[in-house]
Formats: sequence, structure tokens, C-alpha cells
Amino acid sequence: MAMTMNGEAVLPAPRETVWAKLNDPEVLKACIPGCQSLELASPTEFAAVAKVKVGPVSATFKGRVHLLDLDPPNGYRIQGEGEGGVAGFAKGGANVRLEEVPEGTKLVYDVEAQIGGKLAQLGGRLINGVAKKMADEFFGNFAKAVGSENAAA
Amino acid sequence: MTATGIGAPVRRREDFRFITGQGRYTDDIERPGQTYAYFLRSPHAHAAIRSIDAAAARATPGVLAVLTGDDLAADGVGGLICGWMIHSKDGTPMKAGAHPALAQGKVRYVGDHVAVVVAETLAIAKDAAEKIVVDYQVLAPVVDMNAAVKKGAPVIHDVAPDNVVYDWHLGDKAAADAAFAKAKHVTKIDLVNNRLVPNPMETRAAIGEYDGGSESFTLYTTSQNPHVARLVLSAFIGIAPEHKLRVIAPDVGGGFGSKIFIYAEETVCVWAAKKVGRPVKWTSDRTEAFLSDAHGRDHITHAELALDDKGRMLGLRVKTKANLGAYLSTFSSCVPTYLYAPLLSGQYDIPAIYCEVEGVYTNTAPVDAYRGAGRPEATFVVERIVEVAAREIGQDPAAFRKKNFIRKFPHQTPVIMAYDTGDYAASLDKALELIDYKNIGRRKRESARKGKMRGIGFSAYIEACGIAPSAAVGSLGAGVGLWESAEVRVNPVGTVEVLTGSHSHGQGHETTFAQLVCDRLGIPIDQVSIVHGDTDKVQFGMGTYGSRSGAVGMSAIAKALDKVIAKGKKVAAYALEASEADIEFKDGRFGVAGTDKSLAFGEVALQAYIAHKFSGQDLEPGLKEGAFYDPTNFTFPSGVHVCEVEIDPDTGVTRVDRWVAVDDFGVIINPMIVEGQVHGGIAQGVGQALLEGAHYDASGQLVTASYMDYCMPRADDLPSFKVDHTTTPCPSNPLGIKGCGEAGAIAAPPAVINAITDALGHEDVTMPATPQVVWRAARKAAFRTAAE
Amino acid sequence: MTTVTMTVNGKSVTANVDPRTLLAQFVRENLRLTGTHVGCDTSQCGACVVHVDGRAVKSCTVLAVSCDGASVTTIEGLANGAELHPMQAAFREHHGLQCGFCTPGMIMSAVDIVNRKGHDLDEHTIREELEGNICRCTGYHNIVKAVEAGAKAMGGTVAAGIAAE
Amino acid sequence: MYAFNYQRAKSVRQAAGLLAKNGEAKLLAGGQTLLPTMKQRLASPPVLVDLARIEGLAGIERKGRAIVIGAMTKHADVATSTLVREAIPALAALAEGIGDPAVRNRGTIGGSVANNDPSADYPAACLALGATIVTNKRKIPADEFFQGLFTTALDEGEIIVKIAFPAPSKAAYVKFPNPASRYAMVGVFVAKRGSEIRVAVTGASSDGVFRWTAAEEALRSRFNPKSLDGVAASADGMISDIHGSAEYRAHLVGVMAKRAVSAALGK
Repeated sequence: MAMTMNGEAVLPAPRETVWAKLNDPEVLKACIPGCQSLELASPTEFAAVAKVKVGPVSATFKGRVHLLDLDPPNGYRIQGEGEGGVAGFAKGGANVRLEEVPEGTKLVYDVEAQIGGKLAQLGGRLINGVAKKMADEFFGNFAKAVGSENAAA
Repeated sequence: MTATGIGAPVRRREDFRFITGQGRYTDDIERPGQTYAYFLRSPHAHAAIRSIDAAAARATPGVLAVLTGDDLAADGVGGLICGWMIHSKDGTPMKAGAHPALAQGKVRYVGDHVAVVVAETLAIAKDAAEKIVVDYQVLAPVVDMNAAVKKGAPVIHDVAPDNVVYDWHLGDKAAADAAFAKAKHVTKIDLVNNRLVPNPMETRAAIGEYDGGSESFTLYTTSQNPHVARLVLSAFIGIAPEHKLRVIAPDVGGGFGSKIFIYAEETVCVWAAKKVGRPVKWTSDRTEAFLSDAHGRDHITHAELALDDKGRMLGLRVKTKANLGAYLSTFSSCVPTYLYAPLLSGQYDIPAIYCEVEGVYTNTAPVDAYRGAGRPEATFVVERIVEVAAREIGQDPAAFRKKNFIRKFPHQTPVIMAYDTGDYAASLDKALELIDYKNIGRRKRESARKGKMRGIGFSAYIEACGIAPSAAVGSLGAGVGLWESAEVRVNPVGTVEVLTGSHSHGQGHETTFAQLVCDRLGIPIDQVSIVHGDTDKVQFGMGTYGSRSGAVGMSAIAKALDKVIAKGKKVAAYALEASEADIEFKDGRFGVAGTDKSLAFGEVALQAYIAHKFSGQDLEPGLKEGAFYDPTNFTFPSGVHVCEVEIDPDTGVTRVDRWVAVDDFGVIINPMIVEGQVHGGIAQGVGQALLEGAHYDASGQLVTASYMDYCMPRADDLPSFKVDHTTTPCPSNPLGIKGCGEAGAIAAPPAVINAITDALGHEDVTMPATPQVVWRAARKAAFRTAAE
Repeated sequence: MTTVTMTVNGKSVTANVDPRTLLAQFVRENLRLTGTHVGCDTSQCGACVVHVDGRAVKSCTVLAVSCDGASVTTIEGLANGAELHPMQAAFREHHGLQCGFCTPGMIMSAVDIVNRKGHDLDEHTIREELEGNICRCTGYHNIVKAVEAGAKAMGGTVAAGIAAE
Repeated sequence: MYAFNYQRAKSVRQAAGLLAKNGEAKLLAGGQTLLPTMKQRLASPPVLVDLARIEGLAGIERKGRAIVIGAMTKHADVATSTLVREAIPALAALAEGIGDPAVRNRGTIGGSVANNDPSADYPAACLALGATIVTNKRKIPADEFFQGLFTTALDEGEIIVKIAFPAPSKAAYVKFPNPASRYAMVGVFVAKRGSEIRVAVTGASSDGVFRWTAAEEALRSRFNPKSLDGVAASADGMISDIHGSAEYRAHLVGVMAKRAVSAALGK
């Protein structure tokens, strides 16, 4: 099942700072919902484990996260795919653009995600909502990470 | 008619065990030492398998084996087959891709079988399956039929580089084109016949067993045709020679076609039983059933009907794409061809018909016969285009049909079939009366006052049942002849065992077949037992599908009974010391004509076994006769179904308010059972029209893989039905039977859609006409009305 | 493993079970009462309906361990010896079954409907109350008739003829 | 199903203790959602804490103008309760429409509310009636309790004990069931108490139950279905699946709301 969504957030930090955070594995780890580990395999590739919990469902996905089309400090594409065992698989990506605005940096994202296997077979009504929630959480967490860092500084 | 003879609504003899929980279905059977199989299935619609690492799974305590396609190949186990050869227009044979029971190198749909784990418990098997690491190279899938045949589409089987299985046709193209050239009016429609999942309530199950001492196998399985399963497993797949393989189909919880086929799981259970040296049991869960049972229907069709200035039909042209899924299932190739196009004449006198069918591979579950198999698809085309044509030329749809009905029999259609008998107008007239057609206008106005929209829809269907004359189907590409066998064993005490090659999985054969025996032999029904579903008991048979059990299976029994009576006369002649020519058999007694000397059937049976009075050379002892019956023609049940719906335009909810079915099934053995078959068929047809649809997303994931998303008809989705019949006995079999099992599923879908489109005033409604579909269509209707 | 004791069809049974054992598995596999069927994975088809302490439940969605101390009735416990329960008799009389697979759950649900809604049931009520039981064979037409007649018979308003049949 | 350790709690305190000991433990209330999920191996709690034997967790009582329902009260018992039928017939009717009869005999109000499935019925009743969710730690107003898809105000180890529903003067719940699953595709609960009008919508939004404030405002001037003419729910954020697009769901919210108002007026 495939779905797409998009959104944007204005972050109170300069674009270079935001860009650096977008490339910081520790920040990414803290922002990916349910992320249990994120290990650097190369500067643009990570091995990731994330535990996804939605209501009664919980599934652990193991896979890779890649950073592609790097265009500092304007944006990149973050892409991942994971195997969730019985639950099936998930893959998806987001195009992230950073624009300078008077308040700081505007982050604009387009996400597309696809799942297969048991979750796709059984979870039809929930897939969109879950994907949206996870994207919102990721970028929400990211905004917080940028915000708190900035406030602390 | 006696209380238990032909025509009596005898209560079913099989029911006691079912209503008391004593039915014995495959999963109810527990074999000593049985192990459990669990299949690892592909989560991808299309992928190459680079490697399978099963070491961790094999090392799991309690695991007996993890087997893959490589193991199958190493043992020389053959692939699954498609038993009906179809040739394309250009004479080339259909392109059948290899179909291994466990994937070899590639998976082609979500649910395709990758490996099997055999373990002490199902839980252990599942745990171990999670440890198997499959390295997939994911390939682009193709799910949509139109996309599959486009240049550059992903190739599913190398033998079919354009994903076309066959490009087939039937009929006279030149004659059809000529008819259209002189037409005054041409009606054109585009239709989608939605993909369905059969969903018998009992899922498939199998227990394979191997006896090393006798080197023989036993397979307990949910089959509609255990002998065909044995034949295929033996002759084609090469599991064991036929005499070393016993297939038992015990109580089977519904089939609807989906249990005719020889599937991967059953095959693997038999093979694996020898490998692990223990019985191997597999029971499908419902999600597995959705993924891996053969689906039904799935056509895209464009059709055109040519009419003259008086509204008479001149010609019909039909072009269909049929989705056959990722592999050719056992009978899949014949369903959209010879079970479809020959029915396109419907009940109508159409001088010229031409039909083209393209069979297409996609990365979806295989598609094969499902209740009606080809005939519902044909009826949907015919009854939708006839309805639309009547509306376009402003004629009453009932009158338009009547005007075009075939009236003289036999009638040779332009598409193979020779209809033997029928009275289509009689069924229509009766249906119109039962639905109270003359007051439909008043009922529509009443609905409108409540803000609802009411519509009425007709479906005048015909089907070809009693499949099938062996010579006829042989000439069309069938791998086997479709006769049926019967054996009647009369015991010395006069009780009778009938062994039949038909198989009952809800049809009530233990009752109806016994009624025939009572009728013919004049003995009480409790002295008759019907034996079926075991290849060690019944020598051979073709099984139950295509509404053939009555017309073909019972005809074989009737033939064997005739032989029993003939032999009985000989026995009676010896016993009564009379000439055989003077022996008459009537009301269960053999008597000497013109005398009061007679013996009851049971007494003659005893004499046959005592044999004291025989001269051995003239007459063998015993009373047991067998027969093979090969029909001379198909049978042609027909009828008219009328559906009345009321639509809530605010929500799009369609309520089926009235249903009338008037069917001509020829001679009816048990009206109670026949009506039950009609009810069930209508429910499946209404399900197709309003509720059911298998839906794959663009990546090939089946998103309707449980009852959470696949909408099964429930009690409150349906009304009670008014079911009646007319009768023209079938002339081609000794009992006059036509067949009734599929009629409802064939007739219903166009009746529903015709009713909805009547209510809405336009034709733009697809199946399944879910609330959302109808809501949109109702809005379109409102815009049109506003614009007028 | 957890010990569980319950009364099934009037008989006390005690077993040591893996806690993940569902009630449906327990009656089918441990007790070999195979009249209770499993037809789906999502608690919708109703083939597995049994009564726990007099109330219909889907035994595929109940843990056996949570029925400790409970009284369970399965389809096998409905008839009184050779004498059919009036609802069973009505299903046979009205041809309310074909393949028989959904039938045990259907009958157990039907008895529960009567227990809750009384003996005089109209078609609309019966159809609504059967929401949790799926049948693929009958189109429900004869099931509805059977439930209506069975309900009446349970109230004793129909001659005992059916029950004694 | 994966193996798990089964614990039968005798008190809420003990249940909370078991949860505290194992963060992955799950509570078994009615199990009508959890057990099917576990059967599919989509949940693997190592410990299952059964609440069924805790005394006092099930039951219905009247306290002043409110109906208080114990967390382990089954849907069937709410549906047939004389107290509920007299004080809040709409709530009894809602309970009678959950799942099917056999599911209603196992499923519990506490389980449903704690799960906060976006298609569940009870959250709409809680929100529209202004219920208070009482836990082993505190009292949470419904407005604060439901926080989006499967998300609630419950902390780790917090257990719902009971739910208090103030009786409205008029109320009704009308739902449009998904044809297949029979879950609410759209369910609208309308309640009027004095001048306060609350309209809660379930099934439609991927964020779960929400109050439809535009409809509340429209109904405040006059509690009549006609007041909702021209008031349209936005399709933004609505669930879109094979059964219904966001647009269709948004449309149904309007239709169901009108029907609920009519029903509340006894029409």
C-alpha cells in the first residue's frame, strides 16, 4: 500500500544549523519514531532498528536509511526500507527542502511510504493515519531538537 | 411421488452429524504422530530469490524439515498443471509458465510459496519460519491487465514475453461485422467484472501420510474431486503411482469451485510426509486463503449489440481481457474461453456473434473457476447490454427481451451451443407476476416520497451445465473427458450402497442420490447409503463442479440401477421359476406378469447371493453393477431473476428490497435442496454486485485479505427471496435434470446492477456497487437531473 | 503452562495448557470436540461460537486460561442425548444448512439470540442479530426461517413433533 | 500467537504493579482487539495481565445525574442495563451496535476507551457526553483523554477504573458501518445538556475521535437537523481507504450528524 503526504515547519534556527542537524545521526536517531539504534555504515547510510507501535500492534523493523541527492544546505532525500518479520516490510522516503525565512528556516517535506505483507493485508484502514502520524512525529521531534538546541544556545 | 422419491422435499440425511457437531472435516482429523506444516510466503508481488538461508530455522528444536523449491527439484517433483489447452487465433498453444509447488528462482505474487517448515507444533513451525532469511531482488510488479500487455511491461514468465497467455476468439467475425453494417442502432458498453475470492467457510486443509511398509501415500484433503487430485498428483506431479496414492475428501465445508484445483500446499504435504516419515498436516488460515486460493472472475470487457429498426438483435461483438493471475491454475484457461463465449447468445436469437478474449498474466493470485465459472461473466455482458439497449431505444426491458427470445428448439447458436429445450417467455411471465411489475411505478413514487430512489432490474440467464460430453470438450482442448461413474452394490439383505464419483460439499447428495435409488428400487431410504470422496472406495470419478452432479452423476447412478434391475429380473426368473421375459419390476417387487407370484427387492438380493437356483454358466452370483455415463449434450438451465432495490442517495446505501427467481431446472429431485442452492447462489451474486471485491494495490499487495476489508454478504445484507420455477425436462439425460448449483450466482449480478441503473437513470455504475460508488453515481444522477 | 479447570458440556475438565491456547483450540485439540470450527482470523465469521457461562462468545478470541472456573457449552453439549435441541431440529427441518461448517456456530448464536430476545423473533431482528455469523452456502434465507421456528419451539409453542423427530 | 506469561490480577493495584515490572506487559480487558492482533503475531507482549477477576471493576451505578460504568463492564451489559437505558438511552443503543452479539459479550468499555481505535464507538460517546475517565491515579475529562490515533492521556501503568457519563437531556448516536468490518466508517454522537451541545465524530478522522465544533455552533442557535444545512465537515485529515475517500467520509459526517439530531429529537 502506498501513501503520500506533505507538510512544512518553520524552525527558529539558521539554515546551516538545520542542515547540520539533518545530517547528524544522533539527531536522526532521536527523531525517528521508535528508533532503537542507528549505526553509521557510511556518511550517508545507516543501519537502523525501529520499533513501531500503533495501538495493539507492535513490530520491529530492521533496515537501512540512506541520504540521497545531497544539496547542502538546501535539502536532501532521506530514504529507508525495513523488514518487519511477520508484519511485512516498509519502505519510504521524504524529500526535504530548507528555505531561509525571516523567522529562521522553513522545512518543507514530501513523504511517500509503502508497506507490504501482513500490515498491508490487514491494516488498510489505518495505514494512512499511521504513516501521517509517524511523519508528523519525525518532523515534530526534529523541530523540537532544533528548537531546544537553539534555546540552549 | 413417494415421500422419499424423486420430487419430494426430503429432509437431509447428512444434517444430523452437522447439527450435532459430528461432521468430520479435514482439520478435525488427527493422525497418529502428525506434524504441522507452515508455508513461508512471499511478501513481494514480483521478486527474484537470490538465496534462502534456512539454517537457523532447521536448528530450531521441534523442527523436522525446512523444504524449498530446490528440494522439490532434487526429488524430481513436477510442477502444477493447467489441464485445458487453449490455442490462440494464430493456432499457437497457450503459453503456460512453469508452476512449481515451491518457488524456484522467482516469486510472482504476494502469497507465493517460498518454503515449508514442518514441525512438532504449528507454533514451532511459525517461530522457525520467522528465522528463514530470504534474499529477494525485488522486481517491478504488474497488477493491472491493461498495463501488463503494454510494451516494456515487466515480464512474469519468460515463455510469455508480452504477458499474454493466449489471444483467442470464437464466432464468425465477418458475419458479425456484416450484421453491424446493416444495424439501425448499436449499443456499446464497457464493463468490469470484479475479482472475487471464493471464501468457502472451511478453509483448505490437507494431511499427507506415507506408509513405508506398503510404500503408499494417503492424502486427506478439502477436495471437490479427489480422483482428479490423485490423477494429477500421480501422472503429472509424480508424487506416487495412482495405485499407491489414496485421496480422501471427507466432509468438505463448501467449495464453489475453489476446491477443484490441485494446489501447492496439498502437493507439498504428501511429498513432505515421506521426507519426514510422519503425517504432515496443513490448515489454511483465512488470510492465507485470501492470498492463495484461486480467485474468480476479473474481466474487462467492451461489447456492442446491433439492432434493426424494430429492435431485433442482429449481432453481438465482445472483446474481453481476462486476468489469469501469476500462474495458470488447474482449469483456469477454459473459464474465460469455452465456459464464457459459448454463453454469449443468452436466451436470445442473435444471428451473428464474435468474441475475442485475451488471457493475461499479472502479479496476482491465480484466477480460476468460481461458482458459475465463465457463465456469470457472459450473463453479465449479455444482460447488461440488453438492458441498456432496451433503454436506449425506449422499449420496456421485459418486452424487449421477450421479443428477442429464442422460441424454437433445438436452437443452434453461432457460438457452439445447441440449446435443447426451454420456454423463456414462461419464466419471464411468471417472474413479472411475482414481482408485481405492473405496480412498479407506484412503488417508485412511494420511495421518492421518502427521498429514496427505487429501481427494478431483470436478468434472463442461461447456463450450460452438466459438464460435459467428453468428445465435445476433448475437441475443445480439455485434458480429460467429463463423464461420471457409479457403482451400485446390493447387499444380500437388500440394503444398497451407491458409490459415486460425484462429491458432496453441501449439495446434499447423501439425500438426493438416495431419493433416486428409492424411486427406482422401491426400497426405504434408510436402506440406502451413498459413498463418495475416497479413491480407495470409488474406483474413479470426475467430481462435483459445473452443476454436473445431478445431470451427469445421477444419470450414471440411474444407468447402474437399470443394470441392477435387469440382473434382478434374471435372478427373479430363476427364483420364481419363470421366464425372464415375463418378469416385471414395479414398486420394489419382481413379479411374474399375469400372476400373483412376486418377490420383494430384498428377497431377490438374497437369492442373488445364495445362488442355489442359478445355473452358474448362465448367471453369476451377486448383485453389483457399475456404469459410466457420458452425456450427449450440455444441459441448459435458464430462468429470469428480478431484483428491486431502494437507494438512499444521501449515503449511497442500496437495499435489496425484493427478489424473484423463476428458474427452469428441468426435473427437480428435491425442491427443498434446489431452492437452497438458488438462495445461496443469489447471495453470492448479490455479494459480487454490491459488496465483494478483491483489491490489489499498485505494488501487488492484496489489501482485502481478511473479513475486515473483504465484504462477505451477511444476513442483514439480504432479503428473503421468492423462488419459483417452470419446467421443461432436459431431453439429453435419462432423468430430465438440468442443474441448479450455479444459477443464482450467474443470474444475480446483472439483475442488481440493472436495478441500480434503473433507479439512478444512468449506466455509470461499477461492481461492486458499494455505498461510495452508488453515492457518487447518485450525485451524478442529481447533476444530470438538475442540468435537464 | 497454566492449569485450567472448567466445566464443558456438563463435565469437569482440568488441563495444563500453554497460556496462548485459545478456547477454540482447547475444545478442538485438547478435548477433541471438533464441532466448534474456526473459519477466520479476525473474530468475524462466528463458526467458533460457544457459550461461556450462558453467553455466546467467539472461542477463537478467548483464552482458555481466562475461562478457568467457567461453564462452557459447545455444539456437542446442546442435544439431550439422542434428542435434538429444538434449534438443531429447526435447522434440519428448514434446511438451514448446506456444507455444515458454519452451522455449529450459527446454532449456538441462534440459541443465544433466543435467550436474549425471546421466542417471538421477526425476520429483521434475526438478520441483525446474526451479524456475527457468516454463511457462504445458504444465502441465509433458510437460516432465518430456522431461527424463527427454533425460537418458537424453544418456547414450546410448536408441537413437540420437531424436537422428537 | 507468541508465547507469553499469563497473570490474573486480583486488584487494580496488583495489575499496576505487574505493568510497572514489565513495560511491555499488556492488560487483557475483553481481548476482542488484542487477541486477534496477537494471533496475527502483530503484538508480542511477554506478559498478559488479565483484569477479569478484579472485583468491583465491572458494574453500572447511578450517581446523581451521572451514570458510572466500571471499566470491565461488557458492551452487552451496558446495552441491556436499565439504568443506562433510562438515563442515557443513546449510550445503551451505542453499546448495542458495537461489533456483534458475541463480541459484545466479551469486549469491555474500558478496553475500548483505552485503545482509542479511530473507528471505535465509545470514544464518541465519552467526548459528546463530556464523560470523565477515572483511573487508578486521577480523573481525566474526555476532552483531554483522547489524543489522536490510538493515543490517550493514560500514562504507563495507568489503568482505567471507571467512566462517569453525565446524563444529557437529549442525545443520539448514528453510525455508518464499514460494510465489511462493521466498524464505524463514520459515527456521530450528538448530545445536548441544557444549553451545552457537543457533537463528537468517530471513524472519520485518522486522528481519531474529534469534536465537530462547527456543527455544535450551528446547533446552539437551534437544535434541529435543518441547522446543519450548509455546514460541511472538511475532508482534510479524514481517513481515505478502499471503502471510502476522505470526501465521502466528510459528506457522511454531515448526513450522520443530521440523522443523530433527528434521532435525539425523537424523530
